[in-house]
Amino acid sequence: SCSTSSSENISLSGAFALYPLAVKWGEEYRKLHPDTRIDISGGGAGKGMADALAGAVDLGMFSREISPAEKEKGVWWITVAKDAVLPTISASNPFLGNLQQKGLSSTQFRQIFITKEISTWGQALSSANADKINLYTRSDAAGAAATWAQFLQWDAKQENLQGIGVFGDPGLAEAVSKDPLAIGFNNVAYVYNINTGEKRPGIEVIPIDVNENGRIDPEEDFYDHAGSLLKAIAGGKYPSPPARELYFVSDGLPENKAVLAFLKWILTDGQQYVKEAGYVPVDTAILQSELQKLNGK
Amino acid sequence: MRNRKKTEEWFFRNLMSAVTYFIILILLLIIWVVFQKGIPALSWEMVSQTPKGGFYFGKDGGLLNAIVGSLYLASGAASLAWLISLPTALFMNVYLVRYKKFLTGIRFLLDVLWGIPSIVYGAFGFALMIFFNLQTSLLAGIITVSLLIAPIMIRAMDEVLKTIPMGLLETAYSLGSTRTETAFVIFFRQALPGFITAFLLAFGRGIGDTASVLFTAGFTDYIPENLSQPAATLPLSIFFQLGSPIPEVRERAYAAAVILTVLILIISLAARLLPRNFKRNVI
Amino acid sequence: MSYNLAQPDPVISISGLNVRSARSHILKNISLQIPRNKVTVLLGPSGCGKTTLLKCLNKLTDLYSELTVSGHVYIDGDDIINTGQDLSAIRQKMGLLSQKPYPLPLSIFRNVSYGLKIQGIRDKNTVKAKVEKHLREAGLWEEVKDRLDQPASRLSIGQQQRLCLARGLAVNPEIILADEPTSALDPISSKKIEQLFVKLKKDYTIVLVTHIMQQASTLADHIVFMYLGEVIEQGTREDIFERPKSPVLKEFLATGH
Amino acid sequence: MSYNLAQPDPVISISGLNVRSARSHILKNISLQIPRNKVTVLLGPSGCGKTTLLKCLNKLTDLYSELTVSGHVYIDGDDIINTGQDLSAIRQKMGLLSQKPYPLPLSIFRNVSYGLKIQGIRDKNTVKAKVEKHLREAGLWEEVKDRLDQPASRLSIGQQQRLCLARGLAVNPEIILADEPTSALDPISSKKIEQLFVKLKKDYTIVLVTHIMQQASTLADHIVFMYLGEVIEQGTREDIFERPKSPVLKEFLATGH
Amino acid sequence: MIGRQLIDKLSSGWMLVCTSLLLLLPLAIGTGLLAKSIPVLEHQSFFSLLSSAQWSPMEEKFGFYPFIISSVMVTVLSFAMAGPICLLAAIYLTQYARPVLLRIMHPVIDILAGIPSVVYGVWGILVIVPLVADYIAPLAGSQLTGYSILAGGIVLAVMCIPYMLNLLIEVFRNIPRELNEASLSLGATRWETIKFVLVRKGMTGIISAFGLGISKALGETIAVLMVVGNVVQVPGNLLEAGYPLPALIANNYGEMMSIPLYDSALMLSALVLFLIIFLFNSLSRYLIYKTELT
Ligand SMILES: Nc1ncnc2c1ncn2[C@@H]1O[C@H](COP(=O)(O)OP(=O)(O)OP(=O)(O)O)[C@@H](O)[C@H]1O
Ligand SMILES: Nc1ncnc2c1ncn2[C@@H]1O[C@H](COP(=O)(O)OP(=O)(O)OP(=O)(O)O)[C@@H](O)[C@H]1O
Ligand SMILES: [Mg+2]
Ligand SMILES: [Mg+2]
Ligand SMILES: O=P([O-])([O-])[O-]
Repeated sequence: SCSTSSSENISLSGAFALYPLAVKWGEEYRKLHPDTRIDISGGGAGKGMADALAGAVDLGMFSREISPAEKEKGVWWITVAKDAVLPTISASNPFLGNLQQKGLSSTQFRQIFITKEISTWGQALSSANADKINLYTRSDAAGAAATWAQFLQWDAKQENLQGIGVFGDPGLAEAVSKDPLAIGFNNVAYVYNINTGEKRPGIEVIPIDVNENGRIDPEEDFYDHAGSLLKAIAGGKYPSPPARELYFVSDGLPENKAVLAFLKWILTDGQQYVKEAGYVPVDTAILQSELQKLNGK
Repeated sequence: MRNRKKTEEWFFRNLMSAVTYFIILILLLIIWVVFQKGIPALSWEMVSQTPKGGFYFGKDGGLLNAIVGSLYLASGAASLAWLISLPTALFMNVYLVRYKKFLTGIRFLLDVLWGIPSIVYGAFGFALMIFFNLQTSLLAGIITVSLLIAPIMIRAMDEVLKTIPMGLLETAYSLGSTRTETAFVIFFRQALPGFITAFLLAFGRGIGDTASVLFTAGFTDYIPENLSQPAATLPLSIFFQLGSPIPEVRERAYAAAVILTVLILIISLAARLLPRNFKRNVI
Repeated sequence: MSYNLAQPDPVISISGLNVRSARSHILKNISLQIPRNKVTVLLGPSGCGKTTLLKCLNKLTDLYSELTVSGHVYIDGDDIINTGQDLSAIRQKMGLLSQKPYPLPLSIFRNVSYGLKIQGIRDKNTVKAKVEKHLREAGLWEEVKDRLDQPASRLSIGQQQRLCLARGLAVNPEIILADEPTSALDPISSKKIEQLFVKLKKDYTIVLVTHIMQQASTLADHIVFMYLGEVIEQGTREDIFERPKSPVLKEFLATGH
Repeated sequence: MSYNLAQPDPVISISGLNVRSARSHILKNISLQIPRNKVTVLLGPSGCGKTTLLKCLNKLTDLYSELTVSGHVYIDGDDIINTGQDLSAIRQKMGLLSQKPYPLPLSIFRNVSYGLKIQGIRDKNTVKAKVEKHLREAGLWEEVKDRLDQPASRLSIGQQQRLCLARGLAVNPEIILADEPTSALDPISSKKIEQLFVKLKKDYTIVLVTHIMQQASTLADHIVFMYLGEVIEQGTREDIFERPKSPVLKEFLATGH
Repeated sequence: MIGRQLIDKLSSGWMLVCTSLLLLLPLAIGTGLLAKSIPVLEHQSFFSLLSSAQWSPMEEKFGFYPFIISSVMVTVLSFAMAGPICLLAAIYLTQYARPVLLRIMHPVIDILAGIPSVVYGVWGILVIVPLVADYIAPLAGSQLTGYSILAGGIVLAVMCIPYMLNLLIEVFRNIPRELNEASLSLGATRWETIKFVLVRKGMTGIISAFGLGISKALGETIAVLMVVGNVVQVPGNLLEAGYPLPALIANNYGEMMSIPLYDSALMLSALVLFLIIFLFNSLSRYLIYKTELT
């Protein structure tokens, strides 16, 4: 299928979310295989998918759930990294303490983001406060938004999320941190500085009340530091969704040996660079099954 | 009577100057925001190196790929657009002068093309690429951007050619010139300064456009070595780095904006100053 | 009105020429013979169609979509109005000196050599010699010989007018069409151009439009008086100035300077 | 050169007027008196600065940022060059008829009524009467009375020239500045305008630029001869035409018609 | 001699080809977009696509009404701000100001026309959105986020200024100075001359410049979408969020082009935009034609 590329040439295109990580992988891989040229270009997840299916590139970088229509076209995919979406508020939110104690459950989030049954902070926290909740979402079609919607309601899509649409992750983070009454959601890397593990200034996380008992139990409390959060994601204590997988896609199993070798390296040695990019490495169990896929199983 | 007139004149004169300075103020404010955010992140490394691994995590490297890519793309597109625009504009003003209605129609279509958003050109270019089985490449970007700027160029050239007096056309013909000679020797020379301005302004427009190259030229860390490789551009580099989670990387986006602004400034000054050297013979 | 000049071999022969615009009939059924190697002067009040008639001789009316031209104009026997032929060759036969001078956007030298280039004459020395010759003919050589490479646009209007004449002569025309060549000029420059015409008339057929009676009477061999798009009267200088027939012409002459 | 016309009450008095552009000195230290209710003719070769001088009288030089003007121009005693005063009132005193007619982008009627509107005259009947009166004065009424609402740009050049004159008369000026008003006109139209000037000269002060000697000699009470930005000679018709002193003027007159 | 004729034929051919190519471009873009819109047109009638307000692409329900209305609102608003401002400034710069100011203005205008729209978007978020949220919204008595039609309109107005101003300056510069002289010498003040003569003379140019400015505003994408709020709703007032057509395309095209019906719907929205621009240009041509007659 990838007849257009020579065996020593690998081309990728697609989601900007994966571009920096792919560049890093490409560079590290070339240190080991200097005769391989890796062309990586951005353009968006759909572009990556379209290019991959048209055979214009070897691999598409893909950052959202693959839709049934896309699956019908016979796309092949492989998980290369994980990410998680976190509900966020401003650090100057007046109810911050209360929120961190009680957390919000997925039902409550649904009532806030989808049905709008909850529209004031009082309703969310069972108090009399009448301050409105300022709701923000992503305007650009985003994996984060789709995953967040799926977490709130299994069949919901990005288009079901209400609120002001802001372009891009940083835009959303900025809008939320500036507005004390805001609520939004962000990918991990936009909430935590991965190098230090600290939260970025101005932004806070609303802990998810997974067992819906109305408070945050110790085992639900891992948001202080990126390290503990990533562990919780990898260990499944943080629910999935809103944790999600990032893929490379292609038009059927790649035939090009160089591409297969590159993918294999990503799934093994390549995983050490994932954290640096602000993503979560794939769990060992999944890695194993993905490696199987490379062998055509 | 006199008094009312004076008051009116005074009022409007001050209103107009206030509005003008207000515009200048806003414009300077924008430029200031860009520079103030961009200068701190600007360094020699930014303009002299391509991104190294981890550049997008705030590590070493520069924007050379985007600077060179932008220059390649804009000069390629401006040249290609020139090849289409020049004959068209001359054709309109030498061959079609007597078909006023037809000319009105052409100018109408040009205005329509002018108004089509660049993202639609981008989508159209992408569809063409798929159709001709082209890959994301410098060439595809050049073609798309040239389609986008050709109407701008033609319009600017047309404005210049329109002002050439009928008498010059009559003179050329009465000396026995063919239409080609009239177009390329006489009209071309007369309008050359205007053409240069049109070229450079279209070049500036091409270098600043994001949406049309997003799907056609791609984005890559390499400097393209031939037309079939993808190329990065400054606007896309700005767009893309602004989406980074890492604040230092977002700072660099502003540095890229400063570089772009300076490039455009150079082009603009050239567009206004260069033609003077070609004004010698213009009647 | 359809009176024909007894002329054995007219260069230009016009018959039944009509020019119409959407709202008016500019030239009405003109029939006329222009004699060879003579000066024919077109006379008539402003707006009577003199410039339009000149443009028909050259078929420059092509450029104006709002004008419809019908009838016949024979140049040396070829009907240029109804031809599919190469007009650029026919236009080379005629030098046009327009009401306002239009120098080409080139240097003084190249303005004159332009016509030679078109004719395919490229030999440097020939070109140089010819440029000098025609500039001398136009009485401009002394004034510009030291600055031939300067833009023609820097010349004064009078000089431009003479440059355009030299340029027209350089294509080696048979006919010179001159449309009020002195209207924008001061008396000194006017005089120079008039003297030139006297000299040129030996070798060229000249059609001259002018408002200045004195110019007409100095230069004309044959005078055509037009009024509201029609040729009212034509004849020799004496016919027109001393024995005018129609009342309009009489009035026109009475008020003329 | 600083010879003063013995004139009890000049309308315009110019002293030490200089106009410079970046590269040249266009008017050089001009001092001049324009007598009341007389026709003053400015004579001189093309490019000598006549038009520029006229523009100074009106301070239209304001519009040309490339020109620097210094010196004094007194209109009825007010120095307009160095005034902070309301120029529009002073300009209303002077009707300008420019070398090429520029009709306003309005209908024929509104071109003439424009000045009235500016003066605040709005009464329909008054305006109508005045428009008719001035169009008659300019000899245009008969030709346009049926199409007053048509755009002025559709008139022929000669008609436009007369329209501009009517427009200028309508503001009730004291002074008329006319810059070669007949250069584009046929003898009949020229004659009409000349006759009009003869009539107007009773009530108005007229400053006229012309290249036509005969016009100058018919109309002028006072003639000013300019050369390369300087006033070389001035005097009555007889002084200039019959007793010219400077060699340049003699040569100029010798070649003139 | 034969050579000259041959060259003439060849170059005429080349010119004709280029001109036809360009004239075919709108047609090609139009039919290209139409061809790609066919799936969604088969799925839902054109009329219901235009008039429906429900936008649920994943449920395959497409309604463009809110987007069209938002586009119109943002465009009209930005034009209402930028149009008069540019006109006044162009007059000032050409008629009153010293030439130096105009000479400084040109590079400034070029820079602003060349700055990518992302940068305007960032500027809008930094300056305009807070301005609307903190100062303008409270005036209207509401507590809002600032992401609104108003913010979009303001940013768009600023972006249109360089284009319109540039064209308008040219219009006024090309009016012969003698016309100015004629009016002034009749005793009109500068302002009367401008009001009665120059604006009238330049009317076709002004309409044309406004037309191009509005086209530009209609089609502008990134900067607007960064500040306009992107809520699929018919905005009740200027302080509410809206979602213009170009933003719809830009937000989703790169991400969703691999889902056929979604892709088709986005292409249809581009087609609708194209049609609006086409109609709009026809209107401005008609106005020009009308003013040329008088
Ligand atoms: N392109 C045109 N469209 C419509 N009418 C025209 C056109 N050209 C000339 N006319 C009209 O034809 C008539 C004759 O014009 P022409 O220029 O031939 O006059 P003319 O005799 O040369 O006058 P003048 O002495 O003023 O130059 C005029 O009434 C003019 O308005
Ligand atoms: N705005 C200007 N900038 C620079 N030079 C100018 C300007 N206006 C006029 N001049 C120059 O000043 C000189 C006098 O020009 P002016 O128009 O007054 O001449 P004129 O006597 O009216 O000539 P003509 O009889 O040809 O109309 C000319 O050399 C001209 O080139
Ligand atoms: Mg004529
Ligand atoms: Mg003059
Ligand atoms: O698709 P995103 O990674 O930008 O949420």
